[in-house]
Amino acid sequence: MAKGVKPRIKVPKQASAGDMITIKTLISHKMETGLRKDSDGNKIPRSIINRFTCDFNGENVVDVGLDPAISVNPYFQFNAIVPESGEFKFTWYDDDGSVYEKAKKITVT
Amino acid sequence: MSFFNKIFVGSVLLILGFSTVSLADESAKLVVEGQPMITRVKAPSHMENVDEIRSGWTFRIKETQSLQMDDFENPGMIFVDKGLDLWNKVEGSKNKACASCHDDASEFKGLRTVMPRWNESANALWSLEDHVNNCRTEQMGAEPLKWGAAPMDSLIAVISLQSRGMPMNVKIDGAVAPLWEIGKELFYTRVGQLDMACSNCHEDNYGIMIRADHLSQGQINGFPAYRLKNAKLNSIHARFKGCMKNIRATPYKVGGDEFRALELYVASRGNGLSSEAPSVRN
Amino acid sequence: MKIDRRGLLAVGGSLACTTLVPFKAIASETDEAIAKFTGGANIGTGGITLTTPEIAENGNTVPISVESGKASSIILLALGNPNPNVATINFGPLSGSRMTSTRIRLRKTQEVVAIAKLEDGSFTKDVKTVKVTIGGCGG
Amino acid sequence: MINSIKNVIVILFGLLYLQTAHAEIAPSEIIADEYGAVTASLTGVPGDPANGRKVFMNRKQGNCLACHVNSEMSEQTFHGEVGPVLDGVADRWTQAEIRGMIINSKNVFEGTIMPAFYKDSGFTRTLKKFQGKTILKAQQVEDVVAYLLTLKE
Repeated sequence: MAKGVKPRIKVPKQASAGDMITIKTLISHKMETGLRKDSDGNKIPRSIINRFTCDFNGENVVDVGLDPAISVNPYFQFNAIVPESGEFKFTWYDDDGSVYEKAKKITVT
Repeated sequence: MSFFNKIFVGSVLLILGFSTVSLADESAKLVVEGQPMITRVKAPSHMENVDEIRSGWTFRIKETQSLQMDDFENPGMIFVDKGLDLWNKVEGSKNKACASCHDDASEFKGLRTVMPRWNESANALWSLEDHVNNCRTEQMGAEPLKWGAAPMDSLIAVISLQSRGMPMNVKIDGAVAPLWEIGKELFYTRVGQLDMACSNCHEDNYGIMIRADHLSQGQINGFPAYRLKNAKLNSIHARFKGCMKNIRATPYKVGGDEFRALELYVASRGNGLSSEAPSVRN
Repeated sequence: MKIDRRGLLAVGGSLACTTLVPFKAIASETDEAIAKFTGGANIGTGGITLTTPEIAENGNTVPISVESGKASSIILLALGNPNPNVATINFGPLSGSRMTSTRIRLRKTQEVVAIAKLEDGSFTKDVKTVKVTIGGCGG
Repeated sequence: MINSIKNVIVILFGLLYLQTAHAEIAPSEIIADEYGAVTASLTGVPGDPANGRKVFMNRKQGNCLACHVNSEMSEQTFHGEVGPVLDGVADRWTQAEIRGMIINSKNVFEGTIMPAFYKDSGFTRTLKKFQGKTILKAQQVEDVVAYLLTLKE
């Protein structure tokens, strides 16, 4: 697992059924592009988050493929429709095989 | 054409044309998580050449400005999170964490605004870094943290955040007065192959463009600051060091006497501006 | 020796030549990325809005957002980067309005392109130029 | 034999002559008038405006664009505003004045922020790798002077 990786999520705690809500996500990650060289002139190997997904109660909200042009600490904002109370699941996939997950509950009234 | 005419023609050209796009929204108001910040205020009376002091935030473009208005958008808050982890981490021979004595850091509300300040028992000018390391070595029995490195800057961000919005209020008289004079002298001393002083850019030329950089007043009320340039928190001394290298000068030592004095003087030039740490800068 | 603007243009021209090769390589990579996404279908305009700053204060972190009401997926490309691919966003059944905001890296002043695949299978795009700033201190 | 030695000597003297003719004027040997103008070329080699243009924009060399608007270079984005606009600079200043300003503008404008581009001593705390060095080489100064002399309105 890459060092210092920490996901942050912003989801409203509650919403009305069928409401569209805004979700913000950010994960601390160096997003090494694979293009840089170290002080000895050797290429620093690529190490990025290459995929990010958000699901709600098992159904997909967004599924994003990331390339090295995404900035350090990848940030995504998007919208979701919440038909009922449940749980958002966020997943980040690292080049090194690590998978980072975070869940957030929401109450729909 | 006389010498003065030549100067005159040059100035008219400068006023008339080709000026680059002003990138900043200089009149914008900074409100962070609903809390208004003082970003423009009358300069402290000790400043002879500046009428109004302005936060570095006012010199940034609106996209950069907006990053600081919402704690989720602010990448500096990632480091506050990391700092909180460190805050709660038990270390050292006495098996203590910062939190063992200080709970959640809220007791340090206001501390950032008066730093650096004279420490009577140490008989020295202290920066926030000294408070952190004194606790670590004396209370925790832990190793001191490196000045300007990520763990230190993250902890300082946690402590500084407690004072967010409060006006800077650094004391410049009494025991620190001679050090303040040294800092002032450094601010106006030209150094390096480019032969520039802090004042050349940050007092004589703030508000205009040096290539695509919008020159600020060099205020430090937002430090530690997350910079887009290096995507991490930057300490006050690390920023001084970077500026000195840019003008091809040998930097003073981070945590050394010269930068401590300069920190005191520059901090005092921001008295009245809100503490913004962790701010977002270019 | 005197030099006139024509002479200087010639200098500019030769500079352009030296950059032609990598530019071509990127152009074909862009074509490839687009072809992979569209399968060679025509790309229209309208129905998609790419929002970028006109000037990016720092190329390391350029906030952008894209919205296309009926998109099922969107690709983002930065034509002046060493590799034009930026991201591919697939919208699932529970996505709300088809929009996303993110932060991207731009090596220099360049065009950013967003292409959306709409639910009816057609494609549409929007293009924005972002000027990336150059720091003052040479170091 | 004697003849060939003679020839060698003539050639040697010839080379020496060429070298002295093109010897650079060291920063310490600059002669500026009371307004800071410098009449003599630093190298004796005519400046190359095309190279001067490159030096002007190069951030590790002149980096002049950091502080000066120059519409002849409008293909370059982001011109700085710290110094005066350089359009028509050749109409306002002589070659000697321009050379003097680049060599050490503080001789021309007291207290200016503009660095001295051909000065190698008298600085404080210069980074080791720049110690004893000038920002621009003598010929680069001449090249920039030649380029600026093309900026007429």
